[in-house]
Amino acid sequence: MSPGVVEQYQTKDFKSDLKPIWCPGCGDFGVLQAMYRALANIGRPPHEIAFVSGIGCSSRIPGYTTAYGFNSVHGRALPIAQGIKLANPDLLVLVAGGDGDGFSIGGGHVPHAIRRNMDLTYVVMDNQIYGLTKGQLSPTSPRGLKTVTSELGSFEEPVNPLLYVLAYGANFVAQGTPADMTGLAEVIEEAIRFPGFALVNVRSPCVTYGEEDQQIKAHRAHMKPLKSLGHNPEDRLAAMDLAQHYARELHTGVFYRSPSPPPTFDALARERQKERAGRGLPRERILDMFLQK
Amino acid sequence: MSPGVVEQYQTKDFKSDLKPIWCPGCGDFGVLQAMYRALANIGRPPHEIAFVSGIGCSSRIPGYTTAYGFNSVHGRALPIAQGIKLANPDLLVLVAGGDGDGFSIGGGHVPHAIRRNMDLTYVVMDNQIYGLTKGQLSPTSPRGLKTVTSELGSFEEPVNPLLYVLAYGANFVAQGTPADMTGLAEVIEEAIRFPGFALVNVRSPCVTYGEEDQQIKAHRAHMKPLKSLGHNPEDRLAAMDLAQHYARELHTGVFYRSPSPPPTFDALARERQKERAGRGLPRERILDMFLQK
Amino acid sequence: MDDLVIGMAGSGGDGIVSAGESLISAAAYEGYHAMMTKSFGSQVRGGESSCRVRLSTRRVHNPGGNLDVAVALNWEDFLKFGAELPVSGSTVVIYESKTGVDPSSLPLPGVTPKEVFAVPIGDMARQAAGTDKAKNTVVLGLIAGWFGIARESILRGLAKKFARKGAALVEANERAFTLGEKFAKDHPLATPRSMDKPVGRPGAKLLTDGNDMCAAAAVFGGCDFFSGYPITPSSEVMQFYTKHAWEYGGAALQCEDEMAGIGAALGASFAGKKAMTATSGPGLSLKTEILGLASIAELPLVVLDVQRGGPSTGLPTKAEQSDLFQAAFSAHGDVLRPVLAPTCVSDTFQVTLEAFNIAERYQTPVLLLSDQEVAQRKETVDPIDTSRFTVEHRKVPTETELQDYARFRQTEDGVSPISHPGMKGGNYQGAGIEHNEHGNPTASGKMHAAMNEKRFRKLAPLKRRSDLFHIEGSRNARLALVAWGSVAGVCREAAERAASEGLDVKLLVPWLVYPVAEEIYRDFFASVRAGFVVELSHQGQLYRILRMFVDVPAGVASLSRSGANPFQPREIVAQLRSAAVALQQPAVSIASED
Amino acid sequence: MDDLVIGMAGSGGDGIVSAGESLISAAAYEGYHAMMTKSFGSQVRGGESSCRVRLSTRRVHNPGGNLDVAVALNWEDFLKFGAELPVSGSTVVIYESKTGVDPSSLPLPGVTPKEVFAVPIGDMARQAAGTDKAKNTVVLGLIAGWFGIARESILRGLAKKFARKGAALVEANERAFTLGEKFAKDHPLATPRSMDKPVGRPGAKLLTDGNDMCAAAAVFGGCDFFSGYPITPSSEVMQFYTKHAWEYGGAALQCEDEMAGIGAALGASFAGKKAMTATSGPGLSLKTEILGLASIAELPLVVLDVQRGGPSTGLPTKAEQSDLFQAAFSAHGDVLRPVLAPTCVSDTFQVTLEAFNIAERYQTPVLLLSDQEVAQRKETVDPIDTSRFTVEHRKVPTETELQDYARFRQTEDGVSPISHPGMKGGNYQGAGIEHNEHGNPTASGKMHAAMNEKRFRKLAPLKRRSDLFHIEGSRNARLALVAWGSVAGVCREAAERAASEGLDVKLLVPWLVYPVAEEIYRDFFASVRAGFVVELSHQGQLYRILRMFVDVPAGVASLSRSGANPFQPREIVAQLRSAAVALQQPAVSIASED
Ligand SMILES: Cc1ncc(C[n+]2csc(CCOP(=O)(O)OP(=O)(O)O)c2C)c(N)n1
Ligand SMILES: Cc1ncc(C[n+]2csc(CCOP(=O)(O)OP(=O)(O)O)c2C)c(N)n1
Ligand code: SF4
Ligand code: SF4
Ligand SMILES: [Mg+2]
Ligand SMILES: [Mg+2]
Repeated sequence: MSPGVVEQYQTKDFKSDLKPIWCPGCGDFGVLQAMYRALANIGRPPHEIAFVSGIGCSSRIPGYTTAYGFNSVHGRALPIAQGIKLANPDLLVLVAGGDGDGFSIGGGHVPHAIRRNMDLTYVVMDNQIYGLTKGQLSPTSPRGLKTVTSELGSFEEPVNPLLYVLAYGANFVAQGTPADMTGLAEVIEEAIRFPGFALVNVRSPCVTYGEEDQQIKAHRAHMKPLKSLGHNPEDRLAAMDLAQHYARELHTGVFYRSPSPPPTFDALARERQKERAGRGLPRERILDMFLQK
Repeated sequence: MSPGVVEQYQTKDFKSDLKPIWCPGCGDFGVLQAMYRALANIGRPPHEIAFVSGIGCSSRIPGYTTAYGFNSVHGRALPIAQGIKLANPDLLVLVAGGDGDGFSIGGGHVPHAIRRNMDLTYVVMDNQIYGLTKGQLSPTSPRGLKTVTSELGSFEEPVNPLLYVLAYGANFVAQGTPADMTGLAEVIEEAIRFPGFALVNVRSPCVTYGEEDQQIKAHRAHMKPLKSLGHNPEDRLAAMDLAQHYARELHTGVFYRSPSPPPTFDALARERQKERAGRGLPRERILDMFLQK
Repeated sequence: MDDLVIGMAGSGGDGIVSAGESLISAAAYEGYHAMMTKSFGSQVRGGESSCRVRLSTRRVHNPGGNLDVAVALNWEDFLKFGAELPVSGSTVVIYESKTGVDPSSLPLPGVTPKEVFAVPIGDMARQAAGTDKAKNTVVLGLIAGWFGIARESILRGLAKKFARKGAALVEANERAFTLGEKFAKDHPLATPRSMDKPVGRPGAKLLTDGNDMCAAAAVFGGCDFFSGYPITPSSEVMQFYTKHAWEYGGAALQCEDEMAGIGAALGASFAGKKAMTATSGPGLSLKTEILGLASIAELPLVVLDVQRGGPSTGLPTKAEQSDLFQAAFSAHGDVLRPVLAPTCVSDTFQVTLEAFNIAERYQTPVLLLSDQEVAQRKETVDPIDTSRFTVEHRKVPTETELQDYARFRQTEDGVSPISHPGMKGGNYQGAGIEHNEHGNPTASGKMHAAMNEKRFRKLAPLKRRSDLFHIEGSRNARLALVAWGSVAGVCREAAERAASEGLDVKLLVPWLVYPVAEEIYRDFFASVRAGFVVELSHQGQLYRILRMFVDVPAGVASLSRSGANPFQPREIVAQLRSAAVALQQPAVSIASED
Repeated sequence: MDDLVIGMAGSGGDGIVSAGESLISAAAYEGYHAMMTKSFGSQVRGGESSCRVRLSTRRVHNPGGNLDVAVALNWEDFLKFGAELPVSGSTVVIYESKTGVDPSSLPLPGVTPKEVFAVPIGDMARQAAGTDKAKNTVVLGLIAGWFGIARESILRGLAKKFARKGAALVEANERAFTLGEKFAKDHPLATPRSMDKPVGRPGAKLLTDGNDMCAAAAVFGGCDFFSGYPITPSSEVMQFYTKHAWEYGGAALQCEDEMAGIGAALGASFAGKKAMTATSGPGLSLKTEILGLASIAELPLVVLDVQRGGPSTGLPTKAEQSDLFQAAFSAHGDVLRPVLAPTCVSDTFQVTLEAFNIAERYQTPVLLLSDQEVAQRKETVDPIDTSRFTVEHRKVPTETELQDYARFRQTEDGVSPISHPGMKGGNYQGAGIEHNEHGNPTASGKMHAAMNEKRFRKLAPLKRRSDLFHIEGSRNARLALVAWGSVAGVCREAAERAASEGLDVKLLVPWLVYPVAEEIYRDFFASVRAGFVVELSHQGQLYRILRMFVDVPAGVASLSRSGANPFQPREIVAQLRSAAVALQQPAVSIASED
């Protein structure tokens, strides 16, 4: 916020009347709090915000804010959000959901959202499990995990969301945990301010189906702020190197922030609209283009 | 082939009666030839091979072989192939298709096929365009390209398939071009022999809608065999570094080959079958599990 | 008393469902016929939860109508279930006295239950076991005490359940149970009600839910491959397979999405294995394209859709019968895809087996259309003699046929012997593209017409499978009910009651819901002047589908409504009664009614 | 002669389609009514290709029946098109003499054309222009010469077409044309046939295909957002939008798959813009889930499905009308989704506009069901007075309504004012989950029933939109035809011919295909004793859908067959004739016929 401007919004302005129905202790409560804080700092009025999600426990988050929300279908939040942003680039567009929503059923949309690079902020609540459907394997579940769909232990390597999105060319990639609320609110705010597609992977504990080492307590004990490691967030290769440790370490903070973010799709679209304005036939006379001369 | 074993198969044994309906000069002819050669060297009889593809010009390839073919639907070749392999691990399972089929509509399946790591060989005929549907943008089309769906130039960065699959953790990644038939046949053969998921990206020219620098002639002039660059194919990071140049350079040969391939999903499944055999109730008495005792 | 319906509700932590499980297990062991349905709010944990348990000495076809016994651990949660837990004047209401509600002013508008007990359930739990968690055990004691059910078996069950957690817990729960029982003894019912003893021998009944039954039936039917993506209320089938498939040399795969789920299953079928996938509405929508591929590629495949409330995400935890249009018609192009629907846990066994047999025999995807109620309710099932069922396998080409093999050969019955990779000489091209007899692509209109005709012709015999239809009641009845899926059980009871009232009624329940077996319906409707096609969907989808192919008598109407608004036998009897009265009027008035 | 149907076929490189384009452009410019359809094999390049051009001095409704003129550059390719290029005894056959076929033994089993010309087309092309590539220009010369059509305009068109490539090429083509013309003059027809002159003034006609017309109509209707995924035969709509959207401040997006294609469009609609996506069958299958989301979230959206042969990948380049079930019913849950179908290039304008208007007015997805023939055939269109059409916009909440806004408020007509992000006070939760009036999730059966009812009720007025139906012929006719989509044009001509033969026939063509407008059909069928619902699909899908809601007279049958087997007016006339004869029989025989 530029100096001299009065801070207009408080967290309560972004809090809806709906009472969250997450399990008591669920990490998503913390993500919601961090989101309120970030939005208050950003200072855009709720009605200028569109908040899109898929389906999952985590995907309920838009309803707990006063923004325009769209709790859509499983895995399709990113395409819907891109449609919103391209239709009205003036809006602040947020996207959120779970690890299953984003990296399993919705995983095919991620590389394209990144290479298109619209100015969106995507917050993944990565609890390494399917919460809403009661505890099945998620794509980030560790190898060998026993769940209701892998009672004998899973055979698959987990996906590494941080490494993926860096390989996809994402220009802003961060990670947080509700165990560090201040840090989490900060990275979300920074992601929102970042001009272009920004991803925040939040290790948000599922207290009901999650593993012990993925609970707040363990996070608090083990998290490693990237800042304290002297990581340079403008170095993509270094970021990818750190990202390799996704499964074993809990790094928090900004992995990568492009020092010179390329133009966004929505900005380019705007330019093209300006450039092409009035070049076609007026709508009422559009059929004239088919006249045989 | 172990010494002393008589080579039983010739390329013609893998050639079907169907005449390819690709445009004269299409790069896919070369891929087909290379496939015949590789299969003849491998020496598995055609009826033990299942060859799955999606939809696209390139996806017609199974029909031109004598293997069991499945020209399925757009983007779903990988899931179908995994079902085949898991159902009958004795089969040699090949998958092929285009850049659109594999990295656009089917892109969501790639990371999961890789982390599951079944013993499949996936050959992508990457012509950086949609051939069959007559020349629209593909996910690997270079930024700014003008096509029927981007007459004013595209806004998107292309995907980098080589970098992606390396980040996904693929254990065998190679690239080829029909401009170098011997090399292409070699990498396909090596990919088939590799125990685990193996990807060969073939820069297969579309003579009808493709760009000039993506034609055989240009390939011949510009391709750089990785071997000649002294690249160590057992170094994943080096491979990723080289892969960064996908859009500008035409590297051929093996980018990465894991020195110690992990067990495949199909092998693990077999082990589990052995271990669990007979542990359940016989099929005829399965309902006894519901008896209230 | 030979029939008892108990409904209970509380908050997530109250263990209401767990109490229901204990009750039904005990009852089943003792030889009662029983059924239990659960219903939850949208929360994963916490929030409201409820269950209904119906016990009877005779077979039960549905969860029953109004409650005989209502248990409310708190009123707010209880009331959220509305028509799912209907209280009437003859209900015995038991509730937590801590709620502070006066027995004379229960929050049940328009209903004054005959007997009401405010019980300090929480206090008793803490007193007996030192924890609120024992509230559900107190409730079990109350029920056993008042209605004389399954005392020993409940206690045995509790002992088993808590054994792993130590003797202290077992004893604490025994104390809680006893305290509840004692309360009941100390406060006897004004009109004593006690359940009759069951007939069968103890331990002979099966107890399970529709999803597990379906998975087990698939194993019986030779299914060796499952792949899918989790979705409520079908995930249990995947959970069963990921655990058990290996024991039979099969395999199971949790996929990244629904396209992959059905895709891998189709691949397994192509490879020669019997395969299935399972989903609910949103997943079925995503599987549509590959379902069409399975039809044109003529590959056997069973697709289970456990219906929930729609459209879209809708009401994920509630039953509805609104996916029938989708099941029958969701494919581009001309496709005929058999749709089978079980009506209860018990017949889920046979219907699932039929699905596999039909898939294999006709080389077609089959939609197995279950619903949340059938899939997730627990039911006692009388032992099934599996030896009377045949397991069918696809027709593979003979050695001679392999000499000159054409995968899609035009045969008389439209079924062409099918090879699979590994079979020498059977090599062919499977394709979603229209093809000739060898599987090679064609753009010929003539070939397309011939292949469409073949794909429809081969399924024609299905329409004569009268064994896939249950018809009850007098052959010449003028009144009729038609019902499918979980609603069939309600109609079965309604038809019985109506008949016992002297109404001239018959009932048709199809397992084969699509294609429409024209002649079977024509025959059934021949005598019918009035009646209802009863469905839990806003549109009444079966009624519409029947009209497509059959001249449904003008007096037969659609009786349908949205999901989560369950039917009760008594209201259907009432409808039949009015219809019967209308039939007494001069014929003209009926004709002009339509 | 006032009507001429020319069919031509050759190999990919022969430029057959290009010749057709030149011919129809010239004819259109001169003021003829004209129509051109193309058909190809499966190859992208090479392989067989063909086109049919029909010219007339009166409006033409379909590509015509048997060819008046057949041009075969080689027989193998020509024959591949079978019923698409039907030759009869009165056809003038022109073919490349190099094929070595003797005029007296053409490979046309059972047909002996009246006039046959073996022409050294290739030789003439090389002689005139030095290249085989001018073969198509020779053909143009032959046609202009023999049938006296559009000589000047063709030459003008050729000049324009080749101008960029240099004067030499223009001259070469002029020579080729003249050589062809001369050949015709030197070998006059036995029965001279020459086209009458057209009436209208030159240069007043539009010429385009259905896809471009649809895209232009969408622009006219205010559509500012397109997103989709390429698929034959719909990609041209995306191609139009990715080029032109920007000129109107709109945007277009080629997405990664069909889910993203419809998802982004739905997002744009949520953001307040008019949006559309386009696809064909396989893509529609994948869009199913989000179509359901659009219905429950009550968001306007136009989804174009250009039907091709199915199922699955099917016959991607051929017309069929087999996606109707899919269009109407492919959603889980209870959903009512309007389906509109244009019947020709010309009415594609109005039907597309209606689709947008209905989507906006009722806040619903609308399926615009075109087909390969309408979408890809070129047609002359008389100038359209666009000022007589209204462009509708969604009803947004007033300032007062925003004071106490509820997005899904239960209003009398079921339509609730809709806000969008950016509108202060309109903030709400859109959801695929069942919701209350504010958009908040609910699991209540009561609320679910109320919302289902609302979503159906709001669309009820559609069924009274008689302006979306075309009824022709005498009101009390006993014979009837019903047809939709591209087949409607064939039936229109058939009905006219039958009437001119004295048959008592009427025709109904719906633009609104679903929901079924019961009363309009009831009224139409009131006088009808016999007739046909004519469709290019194996199942006859409209016929079945009508039966769901309307008592279709027993004598009205489904006349349907698989795609790529086009109907001809004359065969439908023949069917009507037999039906008329049957009607003369005693009534009983008709009733028992069904
Ligand atoms: C198309 C579709 N498939 C499956 C589901 C069922 N489903 C709902 S949420 C979910 C996964 C939830 O996991 P995640 O995205 O990690 O969110 P979480 O609940 O853990 O926050 C699944 C499989 C659905 N609603 N729609
Ligand atoms: C579900 C679905 N969407 C779209 C299409 C249309 N389609 C067929 S192939 C293709 C893309 C072809 O491009 P690519 O995969 O790169 O293969 P190529 O033809 O270039 O070899 C498309 C969009 C389809 N057949 N099915
Ligand atoms: S199930 Fe897990 S993710 Fe879902 S609300 Fe409960 S704790 Fe949170
Ligand atoms: S269009 Fe391109 S990719 Fe397709 S066959 Fe022709 S040259 Fe090959
Ligand atoms: Mg999760
Ligand atoms: Mg391509």
